[in-house]
Amino acid sequence: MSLLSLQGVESGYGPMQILWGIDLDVAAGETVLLLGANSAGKTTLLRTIIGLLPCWRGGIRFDGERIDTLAPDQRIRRGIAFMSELGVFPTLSIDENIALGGYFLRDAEVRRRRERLFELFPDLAAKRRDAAGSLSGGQRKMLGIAKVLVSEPRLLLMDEPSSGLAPVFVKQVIEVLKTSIGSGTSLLIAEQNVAFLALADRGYLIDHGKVRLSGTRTELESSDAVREAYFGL
Amino acid sequence: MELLEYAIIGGILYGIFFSLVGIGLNLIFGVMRIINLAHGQFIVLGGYAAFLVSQHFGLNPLWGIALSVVGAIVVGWPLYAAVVPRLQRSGDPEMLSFILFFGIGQMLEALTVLGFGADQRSLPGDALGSGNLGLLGQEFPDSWWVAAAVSLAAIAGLYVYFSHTKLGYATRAIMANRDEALATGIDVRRVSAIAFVAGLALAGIAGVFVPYLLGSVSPDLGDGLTTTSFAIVIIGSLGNPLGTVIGGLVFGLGTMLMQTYYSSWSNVVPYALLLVIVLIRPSGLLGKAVRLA
Amino acid sequence: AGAPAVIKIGTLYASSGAFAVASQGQYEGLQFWANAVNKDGGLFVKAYGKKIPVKIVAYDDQSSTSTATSLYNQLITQDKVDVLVADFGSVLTSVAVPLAAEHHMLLIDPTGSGANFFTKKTDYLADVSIPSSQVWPVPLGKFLLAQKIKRVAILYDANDFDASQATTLKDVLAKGGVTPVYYHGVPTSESNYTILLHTMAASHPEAVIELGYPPNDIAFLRSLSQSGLHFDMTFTIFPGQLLTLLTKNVGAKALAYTYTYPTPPLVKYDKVTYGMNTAEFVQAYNAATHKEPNFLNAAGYNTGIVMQDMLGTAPKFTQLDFHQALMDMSGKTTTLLGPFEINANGAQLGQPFPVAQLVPEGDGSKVVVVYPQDKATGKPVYPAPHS
Amino acid sequence: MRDATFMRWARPGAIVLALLAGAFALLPHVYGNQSLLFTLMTFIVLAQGLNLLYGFTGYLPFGYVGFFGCGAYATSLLVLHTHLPVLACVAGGGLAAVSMALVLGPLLRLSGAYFSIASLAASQILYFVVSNTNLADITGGPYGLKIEQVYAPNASYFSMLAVLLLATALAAYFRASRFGMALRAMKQDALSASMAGIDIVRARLITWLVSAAIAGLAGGVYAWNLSVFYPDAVFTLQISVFAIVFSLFGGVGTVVGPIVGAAVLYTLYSAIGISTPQYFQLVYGLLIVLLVLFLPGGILSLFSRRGIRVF
Amino acid sequence: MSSEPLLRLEGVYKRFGGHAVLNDVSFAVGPGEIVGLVGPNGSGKTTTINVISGVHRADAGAVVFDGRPVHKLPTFRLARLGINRTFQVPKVFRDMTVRENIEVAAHFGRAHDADVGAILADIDLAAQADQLAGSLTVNQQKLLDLGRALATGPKLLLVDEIGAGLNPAELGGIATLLQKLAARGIALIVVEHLLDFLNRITARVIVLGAGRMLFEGPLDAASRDPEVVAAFIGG
Ligand SMILES: Nc1ncnc2c1ncn2[C@@H]1O[C@H](COP(=O)(O)OP(=O)(O)OP(=O)(O)O)[C@@H](O)[C@H]1O
Ligand SMILES: Nc1ncnc2c1ncn2[C@@H]1O[C@H](COP(=O)(O)OP(=O)(O)OP(=O)(O)O)[C@@H](O)[C@H]1O
Ligand SMILES: CC(C)C[C@H](N)C(=O)O
Ligand SMILES: [Mg+2]
Ligand SMILES: [Mg+2]
Repeated sequence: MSLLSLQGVESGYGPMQILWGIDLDVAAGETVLLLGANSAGKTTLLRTIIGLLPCWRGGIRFDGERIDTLAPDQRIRRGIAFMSELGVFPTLSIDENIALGGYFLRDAEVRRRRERLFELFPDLAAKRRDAAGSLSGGQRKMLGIAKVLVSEPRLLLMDEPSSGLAPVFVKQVIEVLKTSIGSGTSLLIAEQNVAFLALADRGYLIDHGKVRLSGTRTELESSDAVREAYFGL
Repeated sequence: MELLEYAIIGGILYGIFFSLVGIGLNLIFGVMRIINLAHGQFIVLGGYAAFLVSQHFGLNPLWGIALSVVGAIVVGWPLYAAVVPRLQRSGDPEMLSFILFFGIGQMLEALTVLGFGADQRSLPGDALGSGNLGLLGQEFPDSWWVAAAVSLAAIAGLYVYFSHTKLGYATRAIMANRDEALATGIDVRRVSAIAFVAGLALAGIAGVFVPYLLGSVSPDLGDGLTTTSFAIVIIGSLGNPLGTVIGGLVFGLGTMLMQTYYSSWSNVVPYALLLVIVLIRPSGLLGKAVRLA
Repeated sequence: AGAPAVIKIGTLYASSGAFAVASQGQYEGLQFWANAVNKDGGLFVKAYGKKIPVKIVAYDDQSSTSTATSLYNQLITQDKVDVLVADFGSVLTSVAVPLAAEHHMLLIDPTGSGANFFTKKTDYLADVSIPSSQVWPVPLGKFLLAQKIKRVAILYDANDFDASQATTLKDVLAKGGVTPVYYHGVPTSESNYTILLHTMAASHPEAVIELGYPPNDIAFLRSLSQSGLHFDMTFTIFPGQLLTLLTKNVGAKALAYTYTYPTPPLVKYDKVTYGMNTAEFVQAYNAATHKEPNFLNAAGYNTGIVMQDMLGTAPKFTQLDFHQALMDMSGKTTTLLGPFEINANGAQLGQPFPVAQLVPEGDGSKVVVVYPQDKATGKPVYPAPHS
Repeated sequence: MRDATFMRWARPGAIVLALLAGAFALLPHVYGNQSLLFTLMTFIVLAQGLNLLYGFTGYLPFGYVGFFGCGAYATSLLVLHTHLPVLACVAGGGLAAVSMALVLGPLLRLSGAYFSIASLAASQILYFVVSNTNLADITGGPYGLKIEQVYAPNASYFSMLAVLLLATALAAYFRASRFGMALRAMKQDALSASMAGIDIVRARLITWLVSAAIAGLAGGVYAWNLSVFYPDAVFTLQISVFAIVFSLFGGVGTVVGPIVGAAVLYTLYSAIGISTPQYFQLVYGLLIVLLVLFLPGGILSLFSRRGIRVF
Repeated sequence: MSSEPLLRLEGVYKRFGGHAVLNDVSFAVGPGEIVGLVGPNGSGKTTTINVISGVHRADAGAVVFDGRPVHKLPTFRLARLGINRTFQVPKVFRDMTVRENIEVAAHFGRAHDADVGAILADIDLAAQADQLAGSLTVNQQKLLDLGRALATGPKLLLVDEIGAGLNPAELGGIATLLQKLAARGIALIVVEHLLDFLNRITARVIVLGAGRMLFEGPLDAASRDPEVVAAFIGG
């Protein structure tokens, strides 16, 4: 059974519709990639799943339960986490940012996991008491990743986790994600970096707010549509 | 020399009290970006709460604190629900709140006049202790010490809340980035409502001591208190409770020293200090510069 | 011309702000008078040779001078009132003075006594219910000199009224060779006297005179009673006018042995030439409103009485005739506030206030007039005992 | 290109000016309380002057009244101590406000609430200095000033109308010109605007001075009209608050917004104040609350919501 | 290469708080040249751009542009002189349309010959010209930043991670565009983590590590340099 399942989801901003009937599934333990050109609607889709944007029509189920009318915090309580493209809390320290990622956990547990994450991101550890607002673009990204990982969610939604990261850190992030996958977390990632393809079980190609194509990694890699839209070949 | 010591100790006590006066404003602005122009009127209501418990129920005016807290919940929660979500859905909540709370302030002032009359009300002078407590040989009315102690306790409470509780982190997270707070799973509405009510409750608690520190309470004190609160909060930096304490101390000491030596200029001091401080440190004494690019 | 159906009396009051209590008192006194007159079929207007009812047109200026300006304008230009009565006190009266002159209206000024209103001859201003501050503090100054008090501390609020009180007092003292050891003005909004009291104490005064409005006096007296300081003599203005308000707010204990200007009804005038005497007024007011009248009620009523006399004698219904009528009454009239005496500048030179001490009695305090000699009902307790 | 945008706004600008001039020239014949009309104009001017700064740059000066008071005092002192004609004294009032704004220029380094409160502090300082007893010989201190010798309700009425037209014309210029576009860009992102080649310090300073000048002129004419006033009558924060509330209520960043906002709210204010004085504040406060809740974008949002672009 | 470089950094230092972010950075760029600026996150790339474009002032050292020191000039003067940039976190005028965003810069950047239509076409936002900038995606906003910069007629363009978050197809488009700009004689400093992308547009890179210059030279040599590999590329 799928952990996350979307049927005919439509959504947008104000009067402007962006998503036009998206069907999508993520099974437990699975890693799914969202591909698609600039402004195809990937971010919009993730924001709708977590509840930052209202779902106009269609349904979203998590673990069998309808969640599309729940407030974001209710969805997150059920085990979903979302990493946004740019967001951190600039006036809070790095420590506090990560602590908030584990908002629903016990403090001791948060502290334990935080120390583990600091081993992965020594840059963050060195600046742990500084305000997140002073970080460089890539450092913020790392913080964003650490912040969602700390909650060890059942389903992790990530919006472009690697953009702006130096190659050395992209490799590290992939390693970390592999570990999470190993411990049973499902992933839905909007990502453009080819390196992430290796991580995925399946993928969806989004185009103008619709699913243009879906399939396993190998199917996608050999699809002409993907080769054209994605690699420009 | 004796006058100097007296002014310094008095300034500290007075300043600590004024930290409490300002802190509710800071909380509400920080969390909701709402300019509570009715802050002073809420403080005045606290003063009347103390008046009510002491004149009508014969209790110690300190029970006004409890009444203020209850009042803040009873009034603040529905007010929050009626007003804040609507504001936040609008284009520019910060500015809209300015007009809205101006209106609320007008109403509160009118209601206090209708309810309690326009005249000054004061409280039994000895209800908070009739003596004079001394420090370094300088004596101040007991009520000043009680006010300072309660203020310190309230501010310490707020500090602990901010820096050591989940809810406090969440509150600051909302201050920092509302969207990201939503995305992190914080129940923004609940946390904001709590902050709103807490802000009003703190204003009310400060109000309980107004009849002692300012001689009496009357409906028209509101605007002046709002202005002073703004100055104090800005001196110390928005969103920072410790800053507000420093702001209060700057205000209290400045006023008292000036009153001792150049009494006719004493009201200029807090504002002159504010100007100097923000020109040197554009986001207040404890403010941090933000990265632009 | 045909007689109007009603005489329109235009005035303002403050329902909120610094002057609310006093202003409302004055307004209620005026209303009390109007009700009484109307019950009697109106007031006699000489110009029309008959009784005409009065109607008060009143707006709320909220103690703000700018609001007051446009409301006085409203009264003059829109409501076209027949008689213009100022709101309480110098501050709210001041903006009406030039307006009235400009529109050639006689401004009946009940309680605005600031000395600088009365610096030149005018037909459009008359202070009717309170002595001008040029003469008012004279008894206090003489009392201090008579007591041989050399070290006087004067703290006044910087407004027309209190400042001219302070100036006059200082001048009287100077003539007796006394220079104040402390003489400072503070903003009228001052509410914190703790430090000021200590600074004054540092000048070792034998008498401390605080000249303010009610909120100032309350804050001052409370601070004094909480400060642990004690002065041999303390003087404030408003216990003598609003004794109930002050007692309620500062407590009888804090008022014990302090001095003030006692005003009617605390002092009484028996023989009057017009209207009720002080005791009758107290009784009638009590009967009508079930409240003890204070000075401002009396002043409001007195304003009505003076207008009644004025309209009853003015031969023509014009502002200049009204003014002339008042001038004619001057020196020949005594009301519940005492002898009515007005000069060409509009200043009230009669209705003097003595100096009294509040001596504890039971739960409250007794007013003992201590100066001038011919009015005295007792001797001052000086220095004031520690309570 | 410049001409195209300019012409697009020249017509509505002229219409608004003509309507204002016509309305306020005729109103005294219809409604006799000229002082109320005068005050109404004063508040429209202040709302518009504040709009010039806040509506176009996002700097909200709580202490806007400081310039008003500065203009009032400078004008009166010139009347008292020089033999200049009144209008020259009023111009002097405007100039004084501009000089004050120049001195306070460094405040523009601040942003958001810090700027708002710092400007408030500056206006309070001005107020306390002007009303200080020790300066009574120069400023009249707390006892205010009297310039009855030049009292002229009609002349001052029409002078205020002139200031009103000036303020409105300036707003129309801001709305229509490239300069206005630069201001809008700065308001949204100052750093990007300076990367676009805009001298943000200069543009902001100009706007600040212009806005101060309007308040200063208004203060001068106001003092002239009152001819007797206390420091608190021209420095009360109520004036700032009214200017802000009125212009926000109408809709900032537009030309007609502040005019409509001030006209509606001030008329309500005086109507309620005169007819139901007892509950005046309550009714007024309630009205404002309801209007904000149900018309959050200001009155003009009624139009812009329907896609009509408001001038 | 021309004899006189367009831009020269001479021993630039910058600290924030106690932290030295740029430590003796010196390099030069000639007209029409594309230089890659790479380095691990937090190594000071954006700060370098901030210093050149006048957002921050260097604590020590000099920035020389067109033969004159410019490190004390305010940003808008630099923009008018011909230095412009994009932002890593895009900063558009959100409540103005895409077209207006560019028009403002065209007018105030003193490049009166700027062709707004051509710029819109270059950055591929012609279809969105009348949309509010705030409704663009982050990546589109970065392009709009570039358009705003182009409208001022720059001689030197600092591009901060414009490719992050783009897929290979889109990166190809950007690469072509940047090369086109260089061909017009605009000098470019391109901050980018994607080495393949850089490889397509330039041979010369500068590698920063913790605020110091680790390497300057051809990209393929950089990717063999052990220090660079350890700090930036990873094993
Ligand atoms: N806040 C907003 N208001 C209005 N429209 C928006 C908003 N945010 C995004 N859009 C529009 O929604 C569409 C889809 O945007 P979305 O951010 O989902 O794209 P994306 O697939 O994530 O693109 P990218 O790869 O650039 O991140 C775009 O056309 C964009 O202009
Ligand atoms: N305004 C500032 N205040 C405090 N620290 C800052 C500031 N700007 C930059 N820093 C610090 O300087 C260092 C370099 O930042 P910079 O943004 O230049 O890095 P970068 O090389 O651009 O990194 P990235 O690839 O992640 O964008 C970082 O450690 C950052 O935290
Ligand atoms: C009742 C009085 C004390 C008022 C005072 N005469 C004044 O001018 O304000
Ligand atoms: Mg996206
Ligand atoms: Mg960077």
